[in-house]
Amino acid sequence: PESQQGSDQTRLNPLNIQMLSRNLQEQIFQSRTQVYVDEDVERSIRHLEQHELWGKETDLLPDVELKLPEIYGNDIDEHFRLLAQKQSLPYLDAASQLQGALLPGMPKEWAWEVGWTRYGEGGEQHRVNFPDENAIVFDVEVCMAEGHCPTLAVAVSPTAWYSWCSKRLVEDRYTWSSDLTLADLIPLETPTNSSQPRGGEWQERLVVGHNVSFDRTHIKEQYLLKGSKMRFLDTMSLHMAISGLTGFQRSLWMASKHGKRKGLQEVKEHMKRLGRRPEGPMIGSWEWVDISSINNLADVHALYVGGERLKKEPRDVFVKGSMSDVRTNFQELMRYCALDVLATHEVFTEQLPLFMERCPHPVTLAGMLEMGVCYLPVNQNWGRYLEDAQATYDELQREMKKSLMILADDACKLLEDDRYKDDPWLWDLEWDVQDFKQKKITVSKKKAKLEAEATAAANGNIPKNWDEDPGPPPEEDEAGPHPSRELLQRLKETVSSLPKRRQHLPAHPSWYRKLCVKMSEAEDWSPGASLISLQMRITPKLMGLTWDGFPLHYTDQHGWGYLVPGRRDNLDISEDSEGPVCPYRAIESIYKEYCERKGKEQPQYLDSTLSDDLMLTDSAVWQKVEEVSRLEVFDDEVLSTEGPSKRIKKKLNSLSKNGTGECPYHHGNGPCNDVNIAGCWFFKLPHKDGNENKVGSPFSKDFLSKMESGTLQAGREGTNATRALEINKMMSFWRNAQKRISSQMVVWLRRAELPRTVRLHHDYDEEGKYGAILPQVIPAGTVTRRAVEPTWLTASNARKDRVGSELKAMVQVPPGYHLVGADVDSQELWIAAMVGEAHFAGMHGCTAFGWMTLQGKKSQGTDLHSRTADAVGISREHAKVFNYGRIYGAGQPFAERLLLQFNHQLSQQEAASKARQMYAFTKGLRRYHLSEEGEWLVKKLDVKVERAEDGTVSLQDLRKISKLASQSTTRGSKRKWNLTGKRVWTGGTESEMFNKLESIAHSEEPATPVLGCRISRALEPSAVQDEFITSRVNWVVQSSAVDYLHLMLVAMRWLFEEHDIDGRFCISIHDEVRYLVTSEDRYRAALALQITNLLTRSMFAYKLGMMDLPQSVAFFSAVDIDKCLRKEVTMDCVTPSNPTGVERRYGLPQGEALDIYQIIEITKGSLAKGKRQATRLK
Amino acid sequence: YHRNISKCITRDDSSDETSLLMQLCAERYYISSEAFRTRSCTYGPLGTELKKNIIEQWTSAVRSRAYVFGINTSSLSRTCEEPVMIVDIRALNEILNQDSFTKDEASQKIQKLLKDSASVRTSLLQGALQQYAQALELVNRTLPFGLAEIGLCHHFDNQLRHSSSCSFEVTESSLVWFCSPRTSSQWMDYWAHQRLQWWRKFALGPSDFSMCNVVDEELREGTSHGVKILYKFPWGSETLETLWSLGDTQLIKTHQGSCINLQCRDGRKSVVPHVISVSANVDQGMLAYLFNSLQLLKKTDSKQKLHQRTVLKLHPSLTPVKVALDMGRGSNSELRQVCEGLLQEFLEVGISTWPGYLDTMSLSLENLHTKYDEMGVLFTVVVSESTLKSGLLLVRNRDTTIRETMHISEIKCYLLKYISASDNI
Amino acid sequence: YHRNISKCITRDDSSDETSLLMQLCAERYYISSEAFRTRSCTYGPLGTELKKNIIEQWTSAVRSRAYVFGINTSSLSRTCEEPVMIVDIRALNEILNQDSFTKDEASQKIQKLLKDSASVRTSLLQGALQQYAQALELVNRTLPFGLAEIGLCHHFDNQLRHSSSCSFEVTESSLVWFCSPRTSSQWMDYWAHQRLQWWRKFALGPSDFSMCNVVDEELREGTSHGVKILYKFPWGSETLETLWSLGDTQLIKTHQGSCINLQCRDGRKSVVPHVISVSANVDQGMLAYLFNSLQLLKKTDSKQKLHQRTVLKLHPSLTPVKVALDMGRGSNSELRQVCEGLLQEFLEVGISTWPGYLDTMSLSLENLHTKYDEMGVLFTVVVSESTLKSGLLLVRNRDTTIRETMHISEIKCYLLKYISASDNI
Repeated sequence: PESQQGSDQTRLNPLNIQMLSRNLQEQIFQSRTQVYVDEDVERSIRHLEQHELWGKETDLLPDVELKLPEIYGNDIDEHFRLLAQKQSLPYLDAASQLQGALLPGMPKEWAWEVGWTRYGEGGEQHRVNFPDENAIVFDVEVCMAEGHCPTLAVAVSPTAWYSWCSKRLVEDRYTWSSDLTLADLIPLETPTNSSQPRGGEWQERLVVGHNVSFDRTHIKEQYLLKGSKMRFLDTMSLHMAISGLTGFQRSLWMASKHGKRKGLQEVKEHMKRLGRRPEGPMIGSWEWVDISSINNLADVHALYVGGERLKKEPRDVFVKGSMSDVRTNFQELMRYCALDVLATHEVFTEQLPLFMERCPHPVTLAGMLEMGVCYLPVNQNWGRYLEDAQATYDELQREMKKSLMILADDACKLLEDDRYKDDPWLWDLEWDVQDFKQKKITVSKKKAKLEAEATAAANGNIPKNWDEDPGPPPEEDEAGPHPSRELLQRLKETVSSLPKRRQHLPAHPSWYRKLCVKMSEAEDWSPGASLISLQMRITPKLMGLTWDGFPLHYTDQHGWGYLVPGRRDNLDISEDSEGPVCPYRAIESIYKEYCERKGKEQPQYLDSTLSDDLMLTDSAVWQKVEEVSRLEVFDDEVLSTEGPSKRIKKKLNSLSKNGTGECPYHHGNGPCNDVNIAGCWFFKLPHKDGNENKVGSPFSKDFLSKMESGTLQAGREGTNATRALEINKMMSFWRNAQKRISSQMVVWLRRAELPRTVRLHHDYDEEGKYGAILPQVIPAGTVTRRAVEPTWLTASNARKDRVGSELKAMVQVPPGYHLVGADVDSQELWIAAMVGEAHFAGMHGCTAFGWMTLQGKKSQGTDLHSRTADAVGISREHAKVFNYGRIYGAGQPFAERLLLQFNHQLSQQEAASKARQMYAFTKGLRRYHLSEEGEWLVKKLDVKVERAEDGTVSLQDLRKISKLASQSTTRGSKRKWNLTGKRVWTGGTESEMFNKLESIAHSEEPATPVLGCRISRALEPSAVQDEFITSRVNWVVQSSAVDYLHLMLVAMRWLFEEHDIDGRFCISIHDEVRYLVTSEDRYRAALALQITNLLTRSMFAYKLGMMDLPQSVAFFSAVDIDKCLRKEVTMDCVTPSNPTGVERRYGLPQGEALDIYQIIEITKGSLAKGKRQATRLK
Repeated sequence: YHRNISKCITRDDSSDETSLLMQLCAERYYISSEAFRTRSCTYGPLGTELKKNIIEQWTSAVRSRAYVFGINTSSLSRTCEEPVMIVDIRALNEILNQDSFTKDEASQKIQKLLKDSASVRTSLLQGALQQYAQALELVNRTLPFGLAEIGLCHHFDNQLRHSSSCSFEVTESSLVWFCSPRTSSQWMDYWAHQRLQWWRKFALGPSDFSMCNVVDEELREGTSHGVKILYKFPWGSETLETLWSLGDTQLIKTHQGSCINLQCRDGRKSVVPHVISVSANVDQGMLAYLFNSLQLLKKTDSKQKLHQRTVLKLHPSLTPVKVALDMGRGSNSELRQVCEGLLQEFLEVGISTWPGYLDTMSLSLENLHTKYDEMGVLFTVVVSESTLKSGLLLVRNRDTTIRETMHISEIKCYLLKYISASDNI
Repeated sequence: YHRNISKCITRDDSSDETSLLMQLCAERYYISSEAFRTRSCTYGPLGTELKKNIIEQWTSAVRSRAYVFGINTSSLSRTCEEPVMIVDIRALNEILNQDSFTKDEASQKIQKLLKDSASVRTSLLQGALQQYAQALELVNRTLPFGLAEIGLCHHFDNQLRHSSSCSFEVTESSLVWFCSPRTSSQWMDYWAHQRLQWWRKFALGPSDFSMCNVVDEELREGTSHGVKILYKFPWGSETLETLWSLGDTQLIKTHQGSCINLQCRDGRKSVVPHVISVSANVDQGMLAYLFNSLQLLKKTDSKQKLHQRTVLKLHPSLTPVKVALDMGRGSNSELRQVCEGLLQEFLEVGISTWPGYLDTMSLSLENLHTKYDEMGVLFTVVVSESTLKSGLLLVRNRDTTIRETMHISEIKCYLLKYISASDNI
């Protein structure tokens, strides 16, 4: 920051937003400049004043002077078109070859031969190194039982069929190595034993497949560090872009297509909800079902091609069968695989023109091709990580189980003298024991007795004095059979009088028996109550958990709650009743003890910790929103007379009323007097989704804060419920992710397969391992065309209390390389704001929402999250969740629920009013344009309505009209008036944005504003009418974010090629991109990334009609240059399985995070190679 | 540790738990009461067995890696670095009594005598370092490998210097690990983790065992990193085991700097290995397990009186006595014969058994259980008159206190399975 | 024994066998060559394991009677009867360096220092006698019972007095048996018989172990009878184990004559028990077994040349390495994985295994077998390329030298069964 005045480069727009430095604006927008209309400016200022944002002081950023690479074409849009066309041209050529091709006939007989075989017209077989073709359709099959190694594959090009067999298929061996090498994989470009293409140059080639990212992970060349030029087109992704379904639609689709599948329940609920709506069609449109399908090849094929349905049954052999099953059915399975290839080709032929029509901008295709070649470098630390995480997990698991088993053992003691009857927790367990069963001894008792007497006589002849030292055994005794052994042997024979099947721990109480493994049954039998787990109903009782001093109790009808002693109205009844009787005296005494203790210490109030599922990535929030919104009444809820919160209130009231007595001294969620426990009232534990819900386990993570604050605690000595819970929390990540993570397919490269840069680097370690994981990214896996992948794209960042959460940091560069990448700052907020601004006054910062995004400062409390936090009185972190949720389309009920979850002391009413307040302040209030009918009624009935500038009326007025209208019409006619036309949001900071988003969503052909990609056919209004609005509104923003990513990928590829930067695309996790770059080129790559962001943002502005860009968003706030994948370059990723951090454990130093000014200083603002770059200061 | 215990016992605020355990150990044949007084490692039968079990578990844990070899080195060291020596007092007295010597002469003679004498070792490290050259041949210069040893060492209490009890014996378990300098920090982490896990594996309350890094000030010369495994005793945390990353300094020093003979192969390079020393005080560890497994349970009887049940819940693999064999009333000689038969059967398969039936001054069953619980006996098998008829025994489990009926032909297998399976938890 | 060996080695007529064995022991990691020089109990990995196995067998044999308890006593004794003491040389030097002291003063100070110091034990008997009182309570004054201990003792070589190596360490195994005076001579016979049988059980040539009565002159005070178990080494017979019938003298002396506290029940009478001490030198015993199991076989190869095959045919229960795991040629990394898997499997069930596959400088199969024969390795398992295809292994038996084909899934059980069954022979 040099001066606050700025230089001649500094420019401000009329709303005092700092724009791009003059030189940059001129280079990018050429001669175009932004035109400001006075009226718009005034309107904006008024709006900002209304939200107390006008006139706030703003800091100036230093200007950026940078010579950009030349912009091709007339404008930036044309520039990007040209780049993308150039990049995708060879692939598009290949694609159209495939599309137009008439495929040769499929061979009748497949070759049982290791490696590739090419089939001539007549089915003649030739061994080839690989299919040397520019375009193929390709499918790989893997025998799951044998790990990741590909088993067989089929490819077809316009000229020939090819098949491939694995060595492991053709040769039968006892064991195969579990470590895969390149030689085990399918070559597509290089001969055996070579990792170089013929002639030393990679060719641009195209592979088409359905879910082709899976096939890609089995292709040899894809694991090479310096990527080949092969690209992949995924027919599943194409399908998603053309006709994809949202998650909810998928289940509806399945239900409607396949009848009684699992989605049916949801359909019913959906219909019920729709049916409740006062107007509108009983069932929304179902047309979309016929123009779409779920993602699997068979259904996609049926949709685009039709005809006979694809048979998928042979696939089971690969999933469930062994290698020998595959061998037995070889010809059939080959044919199955080939038929899939054929089907994929047919689908592709249909899809390609549709896709080109619906996503016309060349950047989309180029971006998707790039997304298809993700690459994650790993080294020997990967194996170490897996071991560490699993070991730590096992250890914690053992610790927890052990402590629970000890509790179960200890509880058995209560069996003595029936002491369990006085235990406040365990009185209602099943304490019955079994008698030890023996067969009736049918052998004559006399005989046995005689025998016994005989022995007694034999031994009893010599009266022994047991106190006497008998001396050593005589020698003959030592040799011959010992009398005691004989006796023992005889006694052992009585085993015949026992039943064949032994009883299972007959003397133990029934509840304990159920926790033990039967000894004869299990191979890995272990003693004690080894089946116990935290989630069991018995566990809280064994621990003796109390809630504010009251013992926990479980009932089937209400779930977990607690018993409050002092009730007297049901004491008499219970005495006659059968079953266990509550030891209310004991409960009284433990509560008394608790009160005595509490007299000394005040419970501390702890701010509730942010619940897990809300701290995850943006996409996780969206998922949550999508879930919640299914349960919500749609945005017209305001029209119904009672909101959901009111309904809940009613329910609550009724709950407390149907009891006979109230507890005089304790207030909580109850009492539930339908639970009749002698001497006690039953109160339910509070639930995060509202108190009418049952609590299934007091160990769900929502109760962690209650444990920490001491509200919920263990009542028995020596048990540490908090520790059990902590352990449970620590294990959560690995428990869910272990299977996915440890089944990641890693291929290790041999020394010769690594580039010279790595081999000759002084950090290169002979003993080390270098390899890669190819994440199976579906480039457009959701209806918004976002990429989908289950492990890496959803991985959370390292957390101190999560075993294995250092996952991402295990992506580590080989010697001589760096990861260069950045997060797009507030990507979705900015896109949403831009859309709103373009609609409102066409200038940056003209809406309050936009202004806050651009200019808001945490320090002044003017950024979005702080404002929300202030307005509602919650923490900024919490506000963030609300804000994202809202922008993703979540309604008030979502906010209400969240509020309650954050603070359990809030009442339902308070939460509702806070939520209402928040929505009024942000999204604004609904106002209505009257329909013709409505206008007519107003005139006819002469209703006084207040109209806003734009002629809208409020809800109250609408109700008034509706009431008058119904009164005035003759009874019986029951005419329904359709009063409203367009609905709009008004008065909130985000109203303009939502109005624009909704108008796009409602338009005939919704398309993204920048690249003009159309929404899936299954969501177009013509197919769904007014359904799935939340998804559609959300689609506008998220799909634009995907456009953003595609633009970046295209620009980066251009800059890398143009300026000879040695690197490759690595991965993009939503708003984050990472490149793997040789260390030498890392700063130039960083600069390229900054320029990419500048151009991408400018493209957005340009396409939304603004010839300028605010300086604050022009560049990444920081570009990370690092040796592993992590959120911040300074994070040490300490977790329970990595207690010493990545720096000490894996020798990974902190990376650099550079802003644009630092990068310009290092690179002198030049992308050119070779020039001696300024040595890094410091 | 004796120091601490005595501190603890004599202190007014000595915790109940400590004195209770000490009393129990003495009464129940773990550690003789004298041992506390004289600070010697004198254990009773149960203590000896417990220690043996701990050592066995240590050995099998440490030896579970391919290249770990047991060694046995002399408890005397000929290098004169240690402060305590073994001296032939007859020779010493001869010098002192020789009137013809002047003081200086006597002094010189004594010095010479001392020079020829051996000193007692204070750790096992030196012995292992000396064995390095031989072991190198054994593994054909391949890294990593380890030398494991368990043996007596003498420790010194500098606070008590000049008192008669300045030195005391300790059984140490030591693993000296030789690895490539490249991987030494990884190995350090590995062993630290392994060792902590090992200690916790047999604990009733694993969280009382913890690990901490040695602060820089405490690092010895040439040591780059140190980790301690601690146990939280009632009087505070004490070190059970120490891991040092020693670099190559000590090794080179031991072998008088002849680096080339010390070199190992590491890939294509030759390196002098780094040394990691992992050494535990077994006596201290035994005490930690005793404290850790002491469980005091309150119970109220039917008359609402409060009783305390004391159980030594030692891990089934560690507990010295797995089974106690007792007789109910009845035909003495026959019952006794059954007991003897069972005892032999158990001993043959290595189930350590307490011959309670030999004690003719029979206790009530309740008192018997109290006694066995305090001894940490896992199962009590009672042979009674009905055993003679039907072959059925009553088997009481220490942990659940439940008495199960079992047939005499199945008891041995049950016990074996129970003990070996309890390792899996 | 060191003395004898060195005697033997330096003697001109030293038998071939002795030097051969000594060389073999040093080369094959039993006893380090240095140990012979310094006379310390320093064993290599195989020696350590062999000693451990001998001790285990001793323990299980001795403990097979009901009332035998293991104990652990201090290796230092506070009674000043032993001639070698542990002295803090810092304190000693302080006295000597104090110029102000006269010689007498210094002498007095030194005497005082010595009085406070502890001496090292020369046998385990004293410790057991001290534990008697406690043990009495344990068995509720019932006879007979025994206290067993294994531990380090210091022995003296009076011939070498005043030399630097007058004392050396020895591991002793000791059983002290308390029985009624009435039965003591029977018990003496019993134990003598038992012990000889035990030694012979593990021998290749049992007749080399013999027994003789101690002549009266050698009997110590209070000792009524003594028996020695001898082994015929190449240089002559040496004592491995000694049994003394000690009467009650030593016991009473140890407990300062308080007879009543010492009394036990014997029938209706109360008696002071008689003591039988059974104590063996484990190091000597180990050497005896090494000599005993060394087998020299002549064989002629195809070219009619005479070779000598040297095999250490240690008893399967005693031999330190039961299995060696090696790889044939082929895909290294995969074979290695198989070896590692097998190694873990073996170690888990306690089969001590030699990881031959780790040695990358592979020997020819013949040389490998020579090496393993000399190490006494019972089986050699070779994992080869064909294992990967069919799961079949080659298993070579040391004693028959026959190579058998076995499936990988059955090898573990086979080995376990073989080893445990060999106890019954």
